[in-house]
Amino acid sequence: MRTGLSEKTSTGGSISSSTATADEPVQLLTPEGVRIESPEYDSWVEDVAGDELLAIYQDMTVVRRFDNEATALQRQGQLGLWPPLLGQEAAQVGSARVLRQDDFVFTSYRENAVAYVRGVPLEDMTKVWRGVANSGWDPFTVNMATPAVIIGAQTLHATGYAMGCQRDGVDSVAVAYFGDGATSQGDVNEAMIFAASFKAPVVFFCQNNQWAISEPVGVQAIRPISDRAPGFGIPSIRVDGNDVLAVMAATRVALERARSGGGATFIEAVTYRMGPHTTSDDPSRYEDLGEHEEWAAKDPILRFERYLDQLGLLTDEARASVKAAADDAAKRFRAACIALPDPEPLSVFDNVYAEPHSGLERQKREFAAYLSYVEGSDR
Amino acid sequence: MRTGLSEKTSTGGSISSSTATADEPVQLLTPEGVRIESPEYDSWVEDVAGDELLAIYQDMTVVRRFDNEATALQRQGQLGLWPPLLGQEAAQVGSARVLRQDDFVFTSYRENAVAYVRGVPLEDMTKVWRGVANSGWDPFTVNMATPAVIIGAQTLHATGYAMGCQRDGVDSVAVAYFGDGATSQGDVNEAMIFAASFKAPVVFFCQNNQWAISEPVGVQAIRPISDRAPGFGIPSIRVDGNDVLAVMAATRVALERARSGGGATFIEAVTYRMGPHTTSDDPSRYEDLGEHEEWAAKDPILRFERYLDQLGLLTDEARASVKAAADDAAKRFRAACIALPDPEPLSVFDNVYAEPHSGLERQKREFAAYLSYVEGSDR
Amino acid sequence: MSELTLSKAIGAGLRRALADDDHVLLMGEDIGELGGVFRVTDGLKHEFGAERVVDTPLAESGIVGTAIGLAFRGYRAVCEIQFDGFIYPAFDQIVAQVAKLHARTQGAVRVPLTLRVPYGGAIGSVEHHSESPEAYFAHTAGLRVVSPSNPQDAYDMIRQAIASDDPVMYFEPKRRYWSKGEVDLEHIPMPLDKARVVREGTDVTLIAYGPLVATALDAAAAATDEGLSVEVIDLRSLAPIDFDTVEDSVNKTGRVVIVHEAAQFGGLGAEIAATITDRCFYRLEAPPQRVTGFNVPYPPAKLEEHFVPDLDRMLDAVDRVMGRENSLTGWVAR
Amino acid sequence: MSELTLSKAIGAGLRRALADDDHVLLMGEDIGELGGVFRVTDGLKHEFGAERVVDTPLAESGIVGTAIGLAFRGYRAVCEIQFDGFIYPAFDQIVAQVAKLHARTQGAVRVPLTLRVPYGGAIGSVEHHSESPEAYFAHTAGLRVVSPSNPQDAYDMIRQAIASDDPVMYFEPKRRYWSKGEVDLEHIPMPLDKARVVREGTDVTLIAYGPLVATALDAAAAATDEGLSVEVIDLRSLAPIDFDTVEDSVNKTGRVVIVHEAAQFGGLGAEIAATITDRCFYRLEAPPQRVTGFNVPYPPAKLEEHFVPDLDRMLDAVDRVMGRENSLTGWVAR
Ligand SMILES: Cc1ncc(C[n+]2csc(CCOP(=O)(O)OP(=O)(O)O)c2C)c(N)n1
Ligand SMILES: Cc1ncc(C[n+]2csc(CCOP(=O)(O)OP(=O)(O)O)c2C)c(N)n1
Ligand SMILES: [Mg+2]
Ligand SMILES: [Mg+2]
Repeated sequence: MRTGLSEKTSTGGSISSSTATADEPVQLLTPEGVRIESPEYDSWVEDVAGDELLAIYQDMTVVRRFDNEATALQRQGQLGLWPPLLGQEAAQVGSARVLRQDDFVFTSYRENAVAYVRGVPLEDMTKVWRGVANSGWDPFTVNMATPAVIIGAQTLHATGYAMGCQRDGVDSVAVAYFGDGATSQGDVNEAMIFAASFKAPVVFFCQNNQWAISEPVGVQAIRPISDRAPGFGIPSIRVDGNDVLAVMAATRVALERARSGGGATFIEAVTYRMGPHTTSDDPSRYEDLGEHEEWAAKDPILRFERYLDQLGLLTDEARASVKAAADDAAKRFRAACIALPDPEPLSVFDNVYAEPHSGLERQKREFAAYLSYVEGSDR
Repeated sequence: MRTGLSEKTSTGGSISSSTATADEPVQLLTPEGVRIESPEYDSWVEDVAGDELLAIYQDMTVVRRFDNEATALQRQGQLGLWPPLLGQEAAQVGSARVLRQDDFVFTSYRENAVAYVRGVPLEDMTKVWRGVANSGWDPFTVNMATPAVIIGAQTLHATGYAMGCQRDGVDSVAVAYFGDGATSQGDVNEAMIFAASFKAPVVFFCQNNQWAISEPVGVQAIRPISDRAPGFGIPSIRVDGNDVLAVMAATRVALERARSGGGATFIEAVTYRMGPHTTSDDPSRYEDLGEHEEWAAKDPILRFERYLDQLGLLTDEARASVKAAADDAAKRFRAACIALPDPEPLSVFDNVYAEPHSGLERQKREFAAYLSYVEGSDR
Repeated sequence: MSELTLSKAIGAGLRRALADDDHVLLMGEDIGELGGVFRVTDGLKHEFGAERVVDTPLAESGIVGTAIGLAFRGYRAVCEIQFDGFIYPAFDQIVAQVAKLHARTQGAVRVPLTLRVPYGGAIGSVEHHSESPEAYFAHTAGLRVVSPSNPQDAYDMIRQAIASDDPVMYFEPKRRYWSKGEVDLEHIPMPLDKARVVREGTDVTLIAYGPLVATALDAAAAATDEGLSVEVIDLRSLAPIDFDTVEDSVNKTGRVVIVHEAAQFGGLGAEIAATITDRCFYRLEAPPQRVTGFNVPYPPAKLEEHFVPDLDRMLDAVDRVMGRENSLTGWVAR
Repeated sequence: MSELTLSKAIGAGLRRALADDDHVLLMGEDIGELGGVFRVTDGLKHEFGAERVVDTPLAESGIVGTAIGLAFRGYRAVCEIQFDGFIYPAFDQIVAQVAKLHARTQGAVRVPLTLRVPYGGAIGSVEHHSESPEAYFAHTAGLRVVSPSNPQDAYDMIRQAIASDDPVMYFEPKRRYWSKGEVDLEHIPMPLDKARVVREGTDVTLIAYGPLVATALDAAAAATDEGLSVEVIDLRSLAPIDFDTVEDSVNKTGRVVIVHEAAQFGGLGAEIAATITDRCFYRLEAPPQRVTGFNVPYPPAKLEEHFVPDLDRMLDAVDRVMGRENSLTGWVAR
């Protein structure tokens, strides 16, 4: 059929002469661990070397070890459920490590590597899944909100927080983590609209792990997810989410823009969910094994190991100490998780309101009376 | 600051070599009524000539006359409220006239010219505003749903209807009309996502009349609204909404794509709300008079008149008959509107459910008893 | 003291809150230049600037969601929902986030949001502009729900709502926006969660809130012609409800009529009747009667006079609890 | 007759509806290849194709909104909301559109939608996965709300819900998905809006629905040890409620206990207690008692045993209405 030339399948105003190739994710490390030059992004990670590289490697290794341990604890009945982040270590560790302590992070439930980098004790991440609390930590101790289970809701919270930073005249940045599935929620789109209109210093970090439970990303988007933000007036970057260096570079570009008054940036980190959606999921019902294998070859840690090897950084001692750190973290985590105390029955009434609430106090009194009654009675 | 070349402020994959200029709305008629050549769009309106042109002129004239009459009726207390469409006649008449009877339209409250073209009796459009009914007509008699007052909600209905057309194997198209403000609602974005994923035959027709009540479009969007759809995988056209020929051409491009299995198209008709948001609004509180005057010079009917003049079509008889038609329509409308019967008290219980409802029947009985009681009693 | 309309009293309370605490900000559609469709925020943008009186994009979920983020940053956002019927797009953020964040984080996060919702009918408007959705929020643990009925309370309660560290749904009886009253801008208000006996009586307790308090007072006045002494309670707080005040009254009268505009089925009247029955069972002389909107969508303007409880329907219910001739016993020609 | 779990019975009902009417289609997240997170739609995509068992983008408002458009085109969409706590993003489309379209258009438009909502707690899950939001919808005029408690009703009621020309919220007691029962796939079911007396008794009427019917039956059985005869009513329909059946029972027993998982304040128990008090006032021996979830957000799994009404709390309420020793009178050491 005839279509008008002035019809748009692009949002125009491109700063790139080669938008056609822009769908190729930014990559600094090949799956083989070969560092490729990037005139545009190299400068953003030129300081990342030596011990820093080993620290990144250790973070990713510890997190994977912890993640597997949590899965094991679930199998053993110590956790009700667990959402593994297997395969997404680079996207999460890379982006989280370049944040400042005074930045504030709003995530979904799978961002446990982000929480680790922010300093959340590992066992705290499992409180929710063990059923001892509705969320695991005090957001203000680590400047990271506890996970939003309602898909997409946190993107608006991040945008609002960023609006607060603007009003306070600080250059702190709010970062919203969410998945590919989340991009279909109205809230995520409204967040981009508010962020654009108010030029809010927020980074939208989308981990496109190719799946929303059993639905492939194609159900949510027929074009790269990174294509959406520009139409709202928010520049976007599509980055190889299994390339920790590229993720760090892209995140720094976004943070720098936000701090310097340039507003929001949308990052699509292209990665893969190597595990099940949660421990109660069964990917064999919907996942293509070939695809799984392809992505296994792009493993973010393996890739980084190869890179460190080539740099000669991965000495036996280095390997050993990283392994020791991971084993130790997992061991301490397991013990601490199992030791998490159960909440007191009457705590069910706590913190529903910040101020006294007549209706609730009466209900609490009656339940307290009931508890002592059933203890006392011989029914 | 440094930015990466592969960073995207465009969604790429443009079919246009000159996306930078694509923000210029498609125009076939200058404000002076001069027809300008357009290799891309001329063919879409080559059949529009002679009587057809006069019919378009008459539609726009009748609608404006009716719209003014409705405003007058509101001032006279015959209507509780009225949302004038003054200035948007070309966008509405042009797009509606190229639809097929078997297409289905979902609109907001201001699309009364669309309703007129669909064949809705003028007085029916005022039932809601006169308070005699919660909506004015049977959608299936004209294949147009009654207006959605909840901003944006109807865009999802249109998308769902289009999904139904796909299943029925027909080439009917669903058309969603909405405003610039509506584009901020999650629903409108979800509608684009569903339409893209299911390649639904729907046309998103956005009338950007520059205002959402008192908020300029800049509060909703910092880039042309037509820039958004491509990121979702939906081609868009930005058209001069005060140029009835351009609107017809653009709408035909979209309809043709939908009918031939090409899926959705997003049209941004750039126009201006020349009247108040509603009769209870006071634009003097927020509107810039200079801007208003600029747009007055771009009036859609004036422009078309000039064009017809140049074609020598606007003979005195033609003018006279159009004026007569408008006066007659207005006269009959006024009489019919004032004659709209008030609903019966007990009808408040009608059609809440399609099937008998025990709870409601009891309440209805009691209220009936109450009504006869108060009639009978001397309280 | 100065005489103000209810809407101006809210505006005065907002101005005071903005002046007293620079972490208070207003968000909503058309609240800036326009001053809101009801002019409640008239002039506030010019006085406090666009950073504190924020015209937002047209998205209620976005308004509430970003207000939550601002709360994380220590701000107290007052969100205006333009009309009752437009609050539903924000329902998820309100019910799943605003209401639960404090409990979810074991008290670490406070969400001192205030949501202003013009509500109720009898203003001759179209669909979605006359609803009474308060029961949805009163049933939602974690929220406080209040509704003033007069200018003084409107002024006091909006300030208390904003000052509260809990999220407060502040329902504005839009039909009473233009009713005037003396407002003391300096006095110490009564607690936000306490009800007020606005007229003393001994025969029947008539419980109302928001827009129907005025109607209830008229009904009580009219009842005196029939030799009836009706006590009228203005609940003010809908969640929690001050049942101690209600209980005292019912223990005195033994008869109860509850009125609200929302549909009866599952409305607040049910909770009030059920709790009164539980607490005053042996004192009740008749079953509590509810005079409410019908279980139907809000009707077109020409029918709303029948839908919205009026003086006559309230008196008919009073007759029912008094065991007098009423619409259900039928009318006996004199 | 064949023995099925409650979830399989729903699946059988869906299969039957898809087979009988080609305008029926299913929409939801993960209902296709995966068969839903609870496998209720297991196999249906392969049997009926992706056009009729539709995996949708992750947006509840989008699911319900497009389902409405499909209704305009004559389709009967059955939307699965993955968990109770995820229905709120669709609240606007449900309350402002689904519920009101038929009345808005004076009957011209029918919205024969069915919304399947797995609800309720006691499954050891995390926040947002154990809620009971039924009262929100029961209070919304234009919707029908039902909840089955056993496989046979699950099968019959899902078919009736889909066949109904009214929108029906079909709340699935997810905690009972795995409970088995004989299901007759061919019999003529009782009307969708009728309640059922599932156990006859003379001393107390115990009213339950959905997930707590089984618990109520256990409580009734246990009560016999104390020489009490408890009648148990399974409401099945929550809007409308079959108060005639309830009234008959209460006129017999004079005592009522109502149980549900949702928070007590403004919950359905309030409507039930209020209406019973109105209709059976002179027959009531004690105020109706409600045993419900507390007025708090659903607690973490380790606390849910206290939150979700159990047999002991039900029996304690039975003791209260019987005037026996109970938790409020306190325990007297023997
Ligand atoms: C509003 C809402 N709807 C549905 C769900 C159920 N749900 C939980 S996770 C999930 C998929 C999310 O996919 P994605 O956003 O890609 O994140 P990922 O799990 O891949 O990290 C769904 C549908 C939910 N939590 N919230
Ligand atoms: C969900 C919702 N929020 C708010 C409103 C109140 N409202 C009615 S019209 C309007 C502005 C709409 O602007 P736009 O979409 O541009 O349409 P226009 O009036 O310009 O035709 C607003 C905010 C509404 N009707 N629905
Ligand atoms: Mg994903
Ligand atoms: Mg507009």
